[in-house]
Order: sequence, then C-alpha cells, then structure tokens
Amino acid sequence: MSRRKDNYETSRWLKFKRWMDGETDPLSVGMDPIEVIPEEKMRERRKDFARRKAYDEELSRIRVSSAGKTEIMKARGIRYFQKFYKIMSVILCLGIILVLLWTVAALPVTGGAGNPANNEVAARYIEKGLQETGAVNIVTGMILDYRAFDTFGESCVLFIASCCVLVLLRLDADSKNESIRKMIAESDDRHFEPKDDIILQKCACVLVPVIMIFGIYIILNGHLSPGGGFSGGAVLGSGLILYLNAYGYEKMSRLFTEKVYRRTTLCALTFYCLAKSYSFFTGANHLESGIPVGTPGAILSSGLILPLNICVGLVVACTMYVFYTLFRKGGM
Amino acid sequence: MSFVQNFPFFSIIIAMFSGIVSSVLDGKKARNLSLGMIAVTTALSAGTLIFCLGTGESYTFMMGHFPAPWGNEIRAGILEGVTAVFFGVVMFLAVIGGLKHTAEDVEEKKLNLFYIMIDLMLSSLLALVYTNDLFTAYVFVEINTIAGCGLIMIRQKGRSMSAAIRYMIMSQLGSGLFLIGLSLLYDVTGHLLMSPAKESVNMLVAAGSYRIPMLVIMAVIGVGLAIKSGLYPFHYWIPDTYGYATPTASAVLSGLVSKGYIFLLIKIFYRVLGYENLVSSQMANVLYVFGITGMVMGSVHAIYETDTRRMTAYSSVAQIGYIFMGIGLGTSHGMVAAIFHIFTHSATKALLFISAVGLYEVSGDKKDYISLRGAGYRNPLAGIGFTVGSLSMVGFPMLSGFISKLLFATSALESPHKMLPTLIVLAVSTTLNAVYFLRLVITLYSRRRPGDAPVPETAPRGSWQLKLAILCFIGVNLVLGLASQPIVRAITDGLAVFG
Amino acid sequence: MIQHLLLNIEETAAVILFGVGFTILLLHRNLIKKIMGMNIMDTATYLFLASKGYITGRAVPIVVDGVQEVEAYINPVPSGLVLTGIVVSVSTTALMLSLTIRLYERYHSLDLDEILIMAKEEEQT
Amino acid sequence: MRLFECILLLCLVVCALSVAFTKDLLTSIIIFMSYSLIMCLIWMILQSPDLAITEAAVGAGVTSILFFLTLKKIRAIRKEGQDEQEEG
Repeated sequence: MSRRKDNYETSRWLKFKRWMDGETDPLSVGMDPIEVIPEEKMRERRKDFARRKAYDEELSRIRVSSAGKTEIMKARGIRYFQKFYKIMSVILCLGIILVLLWTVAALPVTGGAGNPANNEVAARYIEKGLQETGAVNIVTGMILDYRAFDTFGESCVLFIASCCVLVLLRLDADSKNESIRKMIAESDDRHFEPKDDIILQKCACVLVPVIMIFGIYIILNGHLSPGGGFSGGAVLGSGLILYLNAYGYEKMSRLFTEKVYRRTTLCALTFYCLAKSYSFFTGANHLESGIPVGTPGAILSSGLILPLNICVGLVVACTMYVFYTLFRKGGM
Repeated sequence: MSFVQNFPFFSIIIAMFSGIVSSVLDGKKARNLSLGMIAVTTALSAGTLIFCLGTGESYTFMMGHFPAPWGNEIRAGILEGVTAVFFGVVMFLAVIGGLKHTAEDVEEKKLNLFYIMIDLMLSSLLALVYTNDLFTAYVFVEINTIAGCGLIMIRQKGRSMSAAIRYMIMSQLGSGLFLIGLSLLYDVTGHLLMSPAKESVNMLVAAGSYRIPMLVIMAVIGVGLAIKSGLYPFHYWIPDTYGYATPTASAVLSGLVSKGYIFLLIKIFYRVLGYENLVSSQMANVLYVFGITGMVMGSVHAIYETDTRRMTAYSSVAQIGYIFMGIGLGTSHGMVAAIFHIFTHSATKALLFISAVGLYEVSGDKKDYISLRGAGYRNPLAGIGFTVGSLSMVGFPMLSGFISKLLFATSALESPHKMLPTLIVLAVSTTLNAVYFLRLVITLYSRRRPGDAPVPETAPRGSWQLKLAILCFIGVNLVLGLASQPIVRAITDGLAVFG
Repeated sequence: MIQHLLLNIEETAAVILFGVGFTILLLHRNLIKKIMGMNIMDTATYLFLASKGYITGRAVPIVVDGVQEVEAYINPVPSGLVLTGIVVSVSTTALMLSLTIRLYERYHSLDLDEILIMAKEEEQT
Repeated sequence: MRLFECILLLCLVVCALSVAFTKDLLTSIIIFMSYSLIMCLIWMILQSPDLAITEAAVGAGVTSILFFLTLKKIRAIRKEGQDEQEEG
C-alpha cells in the first residue's frame, strides 16, 4: 500500500474497486460493512459463537464443545469442498445457460404475430373482453374474471406467507423468555428511530398524502388504466411505512394496530372468497350471476372487478406494512 | 349438471375459507374448525368418487363463466376421487395423532397459525389433485411449498429452522425450473389448460416441429418436480426436514406433500406431455435410472443412521425411488403400481412417524434407536403400529407394501429390457429394508441391558388420540393389503380415462 | 444459431439471467445472496414470459377509442401470469428473509454451511 | 429503440453478475434494486405497463426495503453480541 503513488491512491478506479470488494463503503459512513466471511475465520467465529451461547438463556444448557479433532477435520473438509463448489458452480451455470440457449434458438422469434402463443385464447380476451368483463384494461379483466381462480390462489399465497412471517417474527409478550427479547428489540429499535427529525417529518407531510392518493387512484382505476389491486396496495403500504418512519409507532398505533390488520384482512379475503365462489358456482352451473357489467369506461363498471381490486389492495397494503413492522420490532 | 359435481370445487373453497377464518380464532377453535373441515372435505371427495364410479367417466368443472381455453377449470374423475379421499384420510389421522405434540411444540398464541397452514396445505393438495390448468398448478405448488415450510419451522428449534431454510431453497429451485418449463410450454403451444395444450403437443409431435424445446420442457418440468418431491440425487433436504419437525408435520410432509407433487407430475405427463412421448424421448429411462439408484442408495443411507426418525426419512427417499421407477417403466401397469405405491407409502410412512412418537414418549425422548430398547413393551400399541409399518415397508404379505411390490414385479415382467434390473434392485432394496427395519423392530422387543439409560418413571403418556390414529392407520394398511383388488381396479379405470 | 439468438435477444438475456440466478441460489453460501439469486431467477422467468407476449408494433392491451381488433394489441395472457408470479416471489422473499433473521439471531452467521454445522453440534451436545 | 433495449438487457446481465460477485451486502442490495428498475424499464418497452408499475412498487420498493431491514436487523444483532462480549 505504502509504495503506491498518490494519484493512484485517490483514483476513481481504486475507489470503485474497493467499493466492489467491500473494503470501503461510501454509502454507509459509520456503519460497519457486512461482508461474506472468508473460510479462515470460520473456526474463530465458531468459538465466538460458543462463548456467546453462554449468555443465551435458552442455549445455556448446551455445553461449549471443545474444539476437538472432528471439528478441525470438518472445517478442512469443508474448505476442500468449497473449492470444488466454486468450480462446480461455474460449470453448472454454463451448462444450464447452454441448454436453455440451445432451446431458445429453436423457439419462435419474439414479436412475431403468428407465434403459437398468439392464438384464439388471446384473441377472445381482446375482442370480447370489454363486453364480457366490462374492464377497459384487458389484463385486469383477464386476471380477475377469466382466470380468477389463479388470482385467488395468489392472494392466498400472500396470506400464508404473512402467517409464516408472523410465526417467525412475532414476539408475544406473555411468555417469559420472549418478553425479555421484546424489550431488547424495542430498546434497539429506538436507536434507529429518528426522533422528531424535522426534515423527514416535513417531507413526509408533503409526500404521504400524495403517495396515498396515488395508491388509491391506482387501485380504483385498476380496470381502466394500468395497475390494479396489487400494485396500488404496494404503493399504499409504502406510504404507511413512510408515515411510520417519520412519526413513530405511537402515532401509528392510533390508526393501525394488530386488531385492525386482522379484521381488514379477514373481511377483505372473506369478501373475495365469497364473491368469487358465487361467481364460480353460477358460472359452472350455467346460472345468471346477475351482476351488472355497467358502461365500460365508467369508474363504477365491470361488475366484481372494482370491489375485488379494493379487497386485494387492502390486503396487500396491510401485509406490506405488517412485514415491515414485524421485521423491525416483531410486533405492531 | 348434478349437484354432486360441485363437490370438488366446494372442498377446495371450504379448505381455503376455513384457513382464512382461522386467522382470527384462538388455537382450540382453529383446531376444531380444521378437524371438522378435513372431515367435511373428505366426505365431499368421497361423494365425488362415488359419483364418478357410478358414471365411470371424468368431467370438467368451469371455474367461472367461460369455457375451456379461456377460463380456469378443474377436473374430477375416479383417480382424482380416490387420491383426494386418501389424502383427506391421511391428513385427518396425522392431525389427530399429533394433537398433543402440536400443542406442546407450538407456542399457544401461534397455534391457530399452525392450523391455517394445515388448512391451506389441504386446499392446495386438493387443488393439485383436481386442477386442469397448468398455471393454477404452479400457484398451488407455491402455496404447498410455503405451507410446508411453515409446518417445519413452527417448532422454532434451531435444527428445524435450518431444515426449513434448506427446504425452501431446494423448493425454490424446483419451482423455478417448473415455471420456466411452463413458460416454454406456453410459448410452443399457446395454451395453459391441460386438454388444449395436449392437443397442440400431439400436433407438434406429429409434425415433428419444436423437437428440442419439447425435450427440454419434459426434462425441466420433470427435474423441477423431482427436486420438490425429493428424488435421490436431490434428496439432501429430506432427512432434516422430516426428522426435526413436529410429528404431525413430519407425517403430513412425508406422507402427502411429496405425493402431491408426484401426482401433479403424473398428471402433467399423462394429460399434457403425453406418456408415449415421454417414453419415446428416453426421459422415462432417465427417471427409471434415478429411481433405481434412489431405491438402493436411500436404503444404504438409512442403514448408517442411528436416529430413528432420520432413518425413516431416508427410507422415504428409497420409497420415492420406487415410485419414480414405476413411472419410468414406461407401461401403464408400471404407472398403476406407482400410484398404488403412492397410497401405500403415505399410509405406511405416516403410521411409522406417528407410532415412533409413541415410542419416544416412553423412552425419554432420546434420538438414538438404542434407547428404544424394550419400548415395545412399555407402549404396546405404538410398538405394534411400528412393527406393522416396518413389515409393510419390507413387503410382508397381507400388508400394503407387499401388494405394491407385487405390482412392481409383475409390471416389470412386461418390459423385456428393464425386467432384470428391476427385479434385482427390488430384491436388493427389500433386503436392505429388512436389515434396518427389522433391526429396529428387534430392538423394540429386546430386553433392556444394565448399561442402558434409565427410563423416565412417568407412565406411558400415549393419549387416546394417538392410539386412535395408530389403530386407524393399521386399519388403512390392512385394507390396502387385503382389499387391494377394488383399489387397483379403480386406479386402472381412472388411468384409462385420464389421458 | 447465433443469428436466431440475436433475434430472440430478450429470451437470450432471460435464460442467461436464469442460469446466473439458479447458480447463486444453489451454490452461493451467503443466505442473503441466495435470496437475491432466487429473485433474479424469478424475474428472469418473468422477463421470458413477458417477451413472449410482445408483438412488434402493437400497443398496450388497454382498449382505446373502442378499437377491439386483435391486430391492435399485444397478447395479454403473459402479463397476467407475470402479475401473479410477482406476488408469489415477493411472498417467498419475505418468508426467507424472516427465516434468515431468526437464524442469524441464533447462530450469528449468514453462511448456510456454517449454520448447518452449528445446528448439528447444538443438537448433539 | 432496439439498441436501447439491447443496452438495457446487457445492463441486466451485468447487474446480475455483480450481485453474485460483490462482497459487501449493502452494495449488492443496491445493485439488485437497480436491476429491478432496469427490469421495469424493459417491461415498459415491451408494452406491459401493468408489470412495470408492479415491479417498480414491489421489486424496487417493498422487496428492497425488506432486504435493507434484514441487513439492519443483522447489524443490530451483531452489535448486541459485541457489547455482550466486551462486558464478559
């Protein structure tokens, strides 16, 4: 390092290279970079872990394993395995890419109007979609009416993922061990929560209403313009997150608690489920559904699509916000 | 259209709806709702099965107002009905058998979340069984994966969480391959529903166009679902996953989840890609080779294990090898044998996991199989259950495993090239099975030695639910073993109208 | 072959990305990198699907001025599928990230191999 | 337009590769975010604004936030561990 010339030391290339290597981190001043740990440190790290275990109430019963022979053997074995790993990964990557490229070369040319994918299925969606679903945006009409079962499954994926995250990250105050951890988590969180940051608050003051209105617009106009329940819900959720960051949990808890979350998702998903079941049932039994399609292009049109979009939007907004709070402090 | 034809749709929706409602209930209510839901859906599936047996045909059910190539569809027939009923029964017994351990392993406030996973798991399994649309299948495969991950990690122990992340990674690899296979298939056929897709696949094959993409599609979809169901070279996640989850989760995961994927794979092979194309393109042979390797290697790994539950998990690897071998035989009899083995294996493996729990309870919850010495006397019913399961896996007459081995052997006689290797591997694998299962059974009934760890003084804690579940599972095994004729006939008839 | 690949440039890029993502997911040891690899793999598939729906010279599938000819719009099916797919991938990402946090809380490591070894040791002792 | 698209696709591949090879996790998350944004532009070119808007809100927005949060949480845990070590 010392023999390097000054101009090289300050050159952009070196800075860039260091940044790529993770040595210096211009973006996070004062934060220690998290890097991929080289294998040599592994044993050391494991000893650290063993020492740390002593503090952990839950793990205290487990005796610190002396670094016996087997451990070293294992570490060495892993090191050899890792070299093999790297070579194998390159070979595998190239192999998969080559096989798929070979396939792609035999596929129909992109953008051709006569490709097999552009068949009578797509034609009917375009030609009759407006009359049959009432949605101006053909994609929305397709996913919420023609292929609605998929979309219902998709909301269930989101629902069950949020349940899994709840299982993993929610800290319940009741249990003894957990309560301590909750306190730790909360005190930790206050480190990071900006207290009355005036710049952030003023910006949020301007931005949050705009984001919210934009999100609501996307949801309500899902059948008329690009967007729909999912994208609008994500925008709404990020608006909520911004508000939370600017004003803190206390203010947020007046508006949004776990009860609100549960009830909203329950109502939205129940409505979704019942509405779609009704439409599936009538459709399969060749009954009239009796839901008016309305004039295409008006905001109150296209039958069930608008309420379904609202439901999806609510679920997604709540879920995104809940993901955020759970990741941050394990509760709402 | 008769009202009974709505039943498959009702069963899927009821399962999903009870999952959604459970999110606001407390643990006990969620449990009761879940049990009631499983019973109702099983009854509905039985209704569907009886209806289909009466007509002898399958029917499609529009999900919405739009017919086949435009809207979603589900399809029900004899095979689907049998599978759905069977999955329902196994799920019910697995949940009943593990009730007490579930309550112990899961935090009380999170109990309802566990039953949400069970509900959505069942709904996704039913949807995989009934679906007639490839993209619906993808979405429900994802629900199944996430619910499976939830069931593993709900125990919140270090080992089960690391098992969960491993499972997630492998499953995501599988899903990624499956999805790219679907995209390729959509690109060359332009359809996502199975029946129109099959028509255009047949046309493409007849015209000889898009040869390479068709081959890659078969390979990618096959490998993707094989990874998810844990075929031999991709099995690394299985032992951890099955060995460290809560008992209900182990039984459900080993008995149902992987079988759901295999059923989907069979469905795609039959109803989209065409089984004869699969055979002519040598893909069947590849699956066959993987299958027979798995049969031997899974058993060899199992012999080296000392932990009973991991041993049982490795035996699952071997049994999945059997199923893929049956698919790879390339004859319809081989397929019947494979499907029958799906049933055999899910009933037997669930029985083994559930009764292993009963044995652990009386041996101080040690992992080592040596500590189980004499456990068969301390908890007689669990001992009998484990013995029956082991004998069935080995292929003892009167039990279900014997019938499926018989079916495999007779179907192997039809294909001249594969006859010899199949019979040899069947014999080897049976011997290996016998080695480690009988070793366990003998341990169960041998006298304790002075050096053994002391047994906890507490009386056998086996709850009546556990006993009931073990008894029912033994019953299911005996039914599959003794009254196999009607089931095999139903499978054969179902396969005939499947394509 | 090369010429055909250049004609299908989106698909070519998509399958390269798929390979890269697949490899990161399978073989990178860092959990967060693995999750990113999963996301790359998924988006690559979506890019592949979306490019299948594209038809040169046609417009967005939103009915304008009552024009309903097939020749006016691109194929809407892949867009719908990708929309569904994006939701699925964000759900799995959230789930895997939360698992990562829990594992880090317990083992203070992001390296999957290390975590597995430590979990095994914890079990044995 | 075609040229622009090719450049964007090239950028995508470069981004994906650099995600694989950067050592610092924060950097790779930011690169991943830009990957999502480029993907969003490509979907705009491919005439699918529905996808573009969703990818912008979800891929570049929510997913990145979740990644950042995970990183922050990990840092907090690490700090806690270090404090404990110093005390002990």
